[in-house]
Amino acid sequence: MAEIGTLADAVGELIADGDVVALEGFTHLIPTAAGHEIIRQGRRDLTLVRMTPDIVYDQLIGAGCARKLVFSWGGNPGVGSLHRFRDAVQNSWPVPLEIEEHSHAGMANRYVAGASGLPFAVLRGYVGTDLPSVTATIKPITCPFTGEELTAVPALNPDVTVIHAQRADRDGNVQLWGLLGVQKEAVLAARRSLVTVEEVVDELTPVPGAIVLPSWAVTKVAEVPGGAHPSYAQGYSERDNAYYAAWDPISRDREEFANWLREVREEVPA
Amino acid sequence: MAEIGTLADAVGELIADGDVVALEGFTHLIPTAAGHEIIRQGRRDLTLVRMTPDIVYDQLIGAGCARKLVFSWGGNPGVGSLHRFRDAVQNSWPVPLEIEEHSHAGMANRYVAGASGLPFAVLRGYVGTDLPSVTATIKPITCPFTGEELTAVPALNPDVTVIHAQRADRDGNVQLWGLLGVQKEAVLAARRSLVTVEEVVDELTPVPGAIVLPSWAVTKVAEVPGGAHPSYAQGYSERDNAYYAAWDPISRDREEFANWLREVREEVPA
Amino acid sequence: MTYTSDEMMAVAAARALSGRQRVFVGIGLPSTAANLARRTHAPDLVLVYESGTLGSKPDRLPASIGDGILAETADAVISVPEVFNYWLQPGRIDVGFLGAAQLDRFGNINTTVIGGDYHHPKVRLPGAGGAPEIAASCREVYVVVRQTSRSFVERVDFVTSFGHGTGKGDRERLGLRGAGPTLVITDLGVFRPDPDTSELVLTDLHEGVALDDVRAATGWDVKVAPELGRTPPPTAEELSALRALKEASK
Amino acid sequence: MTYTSDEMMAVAAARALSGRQRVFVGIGLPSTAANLARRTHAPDLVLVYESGTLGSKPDRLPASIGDGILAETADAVISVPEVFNYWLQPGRIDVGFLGAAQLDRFGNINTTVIGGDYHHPKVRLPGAGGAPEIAASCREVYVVVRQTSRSFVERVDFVTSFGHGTGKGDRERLGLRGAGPTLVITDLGVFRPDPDTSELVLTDLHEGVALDDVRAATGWDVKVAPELGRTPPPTAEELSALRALKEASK
Repeated sequence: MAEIGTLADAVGELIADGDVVALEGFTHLIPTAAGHEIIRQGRRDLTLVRMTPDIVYDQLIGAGCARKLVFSWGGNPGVGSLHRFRDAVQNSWPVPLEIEEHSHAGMANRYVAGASGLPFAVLRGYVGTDLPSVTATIKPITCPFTGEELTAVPALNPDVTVIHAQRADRDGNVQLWGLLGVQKEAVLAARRSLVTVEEVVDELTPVPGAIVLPSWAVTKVAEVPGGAHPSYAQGYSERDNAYYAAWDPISRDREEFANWLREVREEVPA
Repeated sequence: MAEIGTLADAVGELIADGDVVALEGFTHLIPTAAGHEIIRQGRRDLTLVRMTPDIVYDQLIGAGCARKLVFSWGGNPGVGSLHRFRDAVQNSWPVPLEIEEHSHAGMANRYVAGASGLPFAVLRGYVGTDLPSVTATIKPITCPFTGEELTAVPALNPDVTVIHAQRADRDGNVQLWGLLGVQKEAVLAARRSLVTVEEVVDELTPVPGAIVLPSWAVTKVAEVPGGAHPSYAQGYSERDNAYYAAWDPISRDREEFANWLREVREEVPA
Repeated sequence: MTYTSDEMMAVAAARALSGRQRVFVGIGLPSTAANLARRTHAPDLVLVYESGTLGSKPDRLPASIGDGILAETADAVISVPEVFNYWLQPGRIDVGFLGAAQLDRFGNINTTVIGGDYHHPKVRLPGAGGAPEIAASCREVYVVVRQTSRSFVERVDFVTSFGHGTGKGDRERLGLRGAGPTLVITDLGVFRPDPDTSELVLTDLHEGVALDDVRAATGWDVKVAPELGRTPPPTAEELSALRALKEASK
Repeated sequence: MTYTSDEMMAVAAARALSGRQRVFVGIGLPSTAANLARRTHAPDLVLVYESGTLGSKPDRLPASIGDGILAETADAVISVPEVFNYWLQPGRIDVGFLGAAQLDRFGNINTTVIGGDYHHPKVRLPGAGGAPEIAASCREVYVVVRQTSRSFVERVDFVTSFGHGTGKGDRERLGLRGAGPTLVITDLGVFRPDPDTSELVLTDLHEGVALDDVRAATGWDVKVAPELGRTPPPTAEELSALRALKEASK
């Protein structure tokens, strides 16, 4: 049964220094508020996992929370580069950032394997690319029936996965809809999970395209309206495209970023 | 783009003697009418594939359409055995029936591999059982990262998959809801596909829990109201439990079955 | 109230479930017992069916694992591949609740063939279904089976679902994660694996059943626990709930 | 009507799509072109986005691959694992429509690092995203890229997505099923792989562009097709559709 509580308590109880943490969300339903709470609580040495690290990961990296990033596409979607990410990779600022780089297909299948209790996944992937030469977690595997060679990637099993969803009921059952990304797999692959939701309701009325994560598959739920801003929650909010654009100049400059960081640290947690 | 036409034309054009054919449906949405049309058209030497062969497969087997059955559970759900299936296995009547036997987890993953364009799937399955000693399509595979031994099963790629769904629109997009079974995977794994539907509508309005198979992923659609009888189509019909019970005495007796078969052969096709 | 031995079995099986256990429910006797438990002392049980429903709350007995009521009352409806890969395989289920055509001294289950050889069986049974992986992956397995000397045998003709193999340690050697069959409930009594040998031992006799009845209906020289328990008969509440469930499903 | 070279590129790219092609659409230039095609001469195009939408029909340019309008107007919304495993990997997509930070003479794509080595790059780019498997699995790949001598290079610094490797036959040797990049559209012209060598050859110049402009913006000694075509300038209809799409997305 998922416990319903505050974001600050949930992050404090679930996420420790050195953990492997996935904040998932494929442009939609990105758990930004939870990321900011991780920054406020000063977590360090995290291995951050995400298919599409964008602004919130740029912020976590710039704040020095991460020692490693496992990912397949890091950028500010529709705008350009992640400058804190670049600064960490190119200049080790504020701390060095190790990277483990995959493709989307590889990352998605790593979560699928993790959710399935398997140690690895098989795909047609990476063939001919330079990725296997820089990423140790890509290996060949031979089909025992046809002899064909394919690619194997190891399961991802984060210590904690954090996602944002539209709703939960008072028992902690979680409902989300619209673009679903890899959130279900990321939650099921994780040892512990936190779901921030737009609202806690009495009953999860059916919604076309919605999936439900039963309460017993989730560790904690926190009600954080707008917790996906600047991304959006379909049916609740619109994507704040201006914020994505505004992030570019902030992240380009260490001092601007420091100012932003100070403000976030002073915010009262949700 | 799926072509919309009659059941008789679709079966005639898509299914040939000797084909590997899957009629899928997990108790819900079983494409029985299509099975009867296969009987009427006198197909022979089919390899029939299905996780849960039940009455319609008993009928196809009794009619002599099949030379092989690939399956994981064959029975009359809630009633008992499939007597035509038993008669074929135990007495080669009316023709010998080869069997390739798996578990549900294995069959489901074989379809998943087929739908994914992979030659095999990996699972934790069959360990300690006698199934690998009688089924050649179960092999060990070693994780290239952990060294752990798991089980591999080859992809299923039927020549034709037939399913029943609630609705299609006039472009041939198919919508189904309720228990989804393995139908999406079975269609995507197949070279050709036929979907019988309760009705063809102008627009597929959203339904909670529904999935849509785009027209370009389906070969043919035929409107066959009640085509899942005696199983059911959620939102359209109820399961005819009496028919399942009534099948038992018919199937126990070769002569009773022959009478049934004569009637089906004389039916006007949908 | 009078009751049948099948009713006693269903009630005893229902009593084995409790709290918020996640139960992977086979159709037939297991489904009857699990639904009875949910309607009596264990309303928070989470029923998972292989047809792809999580948290089904049917108010009558489903006619099959694909009964529409399972989907209509579920917390979530998922595909069949998903139920096996995301929910069963990783060990998220507490109890796998299975039936059996044949069960042996070490809790191995046969639902495939009886007599003859595999290719020329005396009786061809339905086959494995979800059972092999349910028996492998759930934390524990409970088996509900009507007991006769033909169904309760020294060694199954075919191992469809692995129990304790040939005895203690076999599961660990094979890398199976769940504990395997920890409880077998029949129409005569209750069996549990011996902690040292994993052989099924009679631990409880149902009310009104004699030890000799069990011996006669067991195909091996059955061992009896030093402190043999007695299953209390069904209560009036249990019986009426069971009968109401069955009545509603007609 | 006057137009920019970017508009010419978008229009030329849009014209490459037709009928009911299934197009796996990268964000940015490819998405602009695919949506323009759907709004002009190819209304039946099936747009697939890696965020998990099949058959999106947006009436403005999506701001990102996760723009809500892609889900709201789709025939089906599916999970990200599903889009890669069930729809891309088996070869169901006709055209993979990709951008590139760096593209080489044999159509290999780099979106990972430029300069230095991988661990100490001069410029760290976003990385692979879906591109490696899009480039591998689609029947054909079209690349849309602004052409400069820095982006159009003899050999990419890092092969993020495999094109034709070092030349003819490399894809077959690796067992790749799709044909790889068959068309490259830039702001200056159109390139196609030579049927014998798979080297990218200039086959069309956009209206108003000189051959020397292309030579100056190509990092290798570019070959020119014997019959060099001329891309007709954007029509008024194309331009107004393109501008309306962009306007609506503001």
